[in-house]
Amino acid sequence: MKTNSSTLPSTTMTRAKIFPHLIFAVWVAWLTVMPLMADNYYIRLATFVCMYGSLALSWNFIGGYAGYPSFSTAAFMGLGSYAGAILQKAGMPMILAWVCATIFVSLFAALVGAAILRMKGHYFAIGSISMVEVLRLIASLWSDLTGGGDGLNVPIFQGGPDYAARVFFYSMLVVMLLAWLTTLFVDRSKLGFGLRCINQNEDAADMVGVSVNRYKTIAYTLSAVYCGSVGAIYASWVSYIAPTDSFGILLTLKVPVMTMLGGVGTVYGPLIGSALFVLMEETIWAQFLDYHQAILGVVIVLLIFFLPGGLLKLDYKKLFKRKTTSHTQARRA
Amino acid sequence: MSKAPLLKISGLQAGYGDVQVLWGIDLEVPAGQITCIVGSNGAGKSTLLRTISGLVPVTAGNIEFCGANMTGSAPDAVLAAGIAHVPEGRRLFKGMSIRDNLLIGAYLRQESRADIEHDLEAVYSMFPILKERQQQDATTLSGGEQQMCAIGRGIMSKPQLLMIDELSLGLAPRAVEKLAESLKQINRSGLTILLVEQDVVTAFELASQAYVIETGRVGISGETRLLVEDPRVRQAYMGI
Amino acid sequence: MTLLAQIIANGLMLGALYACIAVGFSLVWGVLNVINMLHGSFIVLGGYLTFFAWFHFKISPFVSLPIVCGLLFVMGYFIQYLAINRVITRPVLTTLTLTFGLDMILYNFMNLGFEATPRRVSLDLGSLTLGGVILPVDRLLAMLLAFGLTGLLYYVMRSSRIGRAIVAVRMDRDAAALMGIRVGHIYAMTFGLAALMAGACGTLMSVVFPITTNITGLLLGKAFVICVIGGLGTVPGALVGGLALGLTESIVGNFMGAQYAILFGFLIMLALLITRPTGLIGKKGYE
Amino acid sequence: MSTILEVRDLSKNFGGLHAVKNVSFSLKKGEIVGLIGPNGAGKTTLVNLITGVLKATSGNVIFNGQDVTAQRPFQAARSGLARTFQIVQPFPQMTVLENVTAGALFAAGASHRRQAEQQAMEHLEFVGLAPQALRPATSLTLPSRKRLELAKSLAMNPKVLLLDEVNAGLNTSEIEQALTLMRAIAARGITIMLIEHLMKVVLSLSERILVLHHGELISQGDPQTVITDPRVVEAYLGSKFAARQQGVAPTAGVAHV
Repeated sequence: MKTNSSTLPSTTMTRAKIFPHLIFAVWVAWLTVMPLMADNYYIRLATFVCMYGSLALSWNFIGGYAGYPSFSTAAFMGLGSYAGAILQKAGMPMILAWVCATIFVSLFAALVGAAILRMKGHYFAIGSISMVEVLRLIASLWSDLTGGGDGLNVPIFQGGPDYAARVFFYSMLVVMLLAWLTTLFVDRSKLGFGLRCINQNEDAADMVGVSVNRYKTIAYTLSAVYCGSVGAIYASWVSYIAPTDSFGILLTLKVPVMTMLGGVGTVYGPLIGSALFVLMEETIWAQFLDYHQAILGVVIVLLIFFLPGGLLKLDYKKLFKRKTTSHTQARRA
Repeated sequence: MSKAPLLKISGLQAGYGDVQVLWGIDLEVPAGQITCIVGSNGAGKSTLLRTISGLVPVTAGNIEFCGANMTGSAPDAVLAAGIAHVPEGRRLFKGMSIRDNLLIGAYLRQESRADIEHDLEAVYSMFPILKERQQQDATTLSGGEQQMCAIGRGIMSKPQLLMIDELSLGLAPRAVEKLAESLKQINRSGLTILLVEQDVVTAFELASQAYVIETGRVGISGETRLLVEDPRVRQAYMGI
Repeated sequence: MTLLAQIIANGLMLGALYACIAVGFSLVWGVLNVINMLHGSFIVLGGYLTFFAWFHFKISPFVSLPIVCGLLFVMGYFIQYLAINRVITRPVLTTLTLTFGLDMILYNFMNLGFEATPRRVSLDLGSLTLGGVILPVDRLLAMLLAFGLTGLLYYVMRSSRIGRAIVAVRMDRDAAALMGIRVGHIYAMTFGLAALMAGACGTLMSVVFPITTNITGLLLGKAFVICVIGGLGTVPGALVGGLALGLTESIVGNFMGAQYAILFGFLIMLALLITRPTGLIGKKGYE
Repeated sequence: MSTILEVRDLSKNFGGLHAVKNVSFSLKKGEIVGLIGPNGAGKTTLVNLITGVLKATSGNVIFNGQDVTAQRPFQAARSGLARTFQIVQPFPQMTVLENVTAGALFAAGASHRRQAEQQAMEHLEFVGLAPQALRPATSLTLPSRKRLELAKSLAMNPKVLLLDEVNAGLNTSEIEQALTLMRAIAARGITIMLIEHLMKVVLSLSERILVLHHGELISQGDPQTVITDPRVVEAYLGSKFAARQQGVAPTAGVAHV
């Protein structure tokens, strides 16, 4: 899990540091303006881009910075959906329901985190995948609360399809920006540094004074916060949720893959990876309906073989200097 | 060294990824003798053995064994050609008994069960402790006993050349003395030995010929009885 | 009283199949350190091949068993040799994602080739009753074969040359290479053996349950639970874990319903993961 | 001098195997004590027990007047009990400076990263690694990696420093440099326990020596009495070393074994 470029955060923001933020600002500006001119298809696509952007940024806290490959994304998102839907059915106004759902999921992650983070490596992966299954089973069994197997209807958002599309788009955009801000803060803070130490050598981090369990639980909780809000917003957006698709294994595996495509443990890797992945999936789906899953599988396999570090951490310098390396070594001998 | 050397290395370069460790090693191991390689840790001693046995890829130069070119061969081809490698830190197989650890040394050998059992008895006679505790898990042995088992495992493949990486690391002086005796006995029975050793006193007492490796290249080399008097060696490596 | 005996009998018959489900997965996890997301699809593929051999060519499942085993072994060998070996030393996120990608490909083609309608080999072999306990013959045969196959694998692992080589590679890759063991080949053999066991399990299951591509996730979940309960990378571990889960699901399923049974299995696993992540008899050592 | 660290019959067994058996000793402020014993005698286990990496089966550890037996490693680190690793454990993808900054930031509790980096640079100068500050930690040779470990533990401004085989693998001239460095550290009032199986280092630096064998403390005292103690000679040193001892005064250059 490579550390990102800013090793010594010099006080003056050198040109290389500002450049990525500039591009991101331009991109966000374009996104905010886009709904005024685009039709609902593109707004829907942009909503998904922001949604997966938030999920990927969230996963990055635990999977990228701390190096614990969590597969709980679907659990947090599904929990957010159900919490939001149930609260809204009980009459709570939509935005308030979203906020409460986010808080509930965050508390859940903080509690579960302490237990699940005792596991390491493969056991942690299995533990977090199984949590998705457990929640799916509970959702389908506890029918009087969750409507069981036949799912739950969420009160339809008043105001017509166009207005609704825009409201849900801007909500997802806001969540993505919050997740981005949190990532910026963590990346520069003592927490971020400590998580990177844990990622590279947990025992050495413990010996150097990092309070390992507390930091890991914080990262795990952070990875749940925005998944909860995304889940709640998604439930109101599609207005019908059911256990099998709220707690799907496919989502919980796709989000880490998106982050890997962009660059794990970086600020902009998750955003680039998720945007590319969503756009690619959309085009594949449109062209090859029968084979879209196989093609996606091939893409994942190729990503693993040829782009392990992700786009952002591809060492472009090394790529271009490939020809000269043997030359320099010979000279140095 | 009139006869052709058993092992001949010329201009060998190797490393891990883009970190190069060996910068051109030239070395010859005469048949029937004990040759030792000394030098501080991180100089490339272990990397040299791992490159000969095929664990580390060769980037330049070549390796000749009994006249045949071995450069870049896979570990199983190197072992089949007759070079056994007792790795640094012994690395016996946990969860396997001492007996199974020794038997897996003969993994490549096609001979009959009887021949292999015969060789096993030979190892047991050299290291009786191994016979007493042969059913125990190999990793419950003490440091010195583990080294005996690792050497035994190397011999079980009936090599022509036995390479041993760090005989004395982490062992009490008493254990090192006993192991040195056994190695002399093994060498007298006709097995050529290439010993990588960080403790120069032990190495020079055992070997007839020595190479001093510094940062990936051979510095001083020659017969040990001459090198013992060489002021450069005494000061840098023997602290006398 | 016979109700309890019936539940236990069902539990054992189910447990034997579960052991078969888990033993291949446990081997790949224990020896290769890889979480194999393809495992569920291998089982279903074995089931489909058996069904179509029986349906179209009237080949009895017990005849097609060795054929399925051979096919799955070759398939497993090359998937490992050509694909997974390239990233075998990478962390769990990379290898798990790779097998997930491969599974998406296999799953897609199975869906297209076989459609998802459930299919089952129905050999009306009737059933025996032993002291009030009804034992359908097909389930009984499936159980016996499952135990037989698991026992055969245990024997191969413990006393054959390949078995010792697999254990050596598992304990120390480099040291095994120095013994002349071709590590890449042994990894491929291990993955092939695991695919073989999965295929065989698919054959046996097709006689007992309807086979459909929708249950690949369910089978994978079972393999997780059994491996954690019984302990990683050991054949006895898979056996104990499989029987434990089979009995639990049979008892809980009988009184509270199938979904509660599955939930119960996961909850036991999570509890164990937190307290004893190496499982009931998870020894760090042999086979 | 008041005692800074006291160990009272500390024991640890791993299922029947007694790795450490009722070990008791104490360290005075500013003292340099050597802990020797063959590999597998339990030296590293003892260090792991004192620093909380392993939970003791029985007995306790009193540090600075507090019972820290059940402390986790990061609490021990923050209270001033630092150790180096026998197998060097840098943060692989971080630079030399970041590795040392980690110590200053977390254990020594520097308020923010800039301040921690200043302190880290001072420690790097002290051990002579300042020129490689921005190089990746993995690019260092073994001797400089050992100095990195030293710098990292100094950055944690420790009261007691447990140096676990920090000289293993160094040749004689490299050990010479390490000795001068350790004398300089001791001069700053830091109590040092030197865990070694290289006699030369232990003899020329320690005021007191503890000998561990099969998890038990078989001898304790000043260097001269310890290396002539028959039990130590029989269990650990081997007759050849003892013979060489008689001929040569201990403080002169002794061929390390």
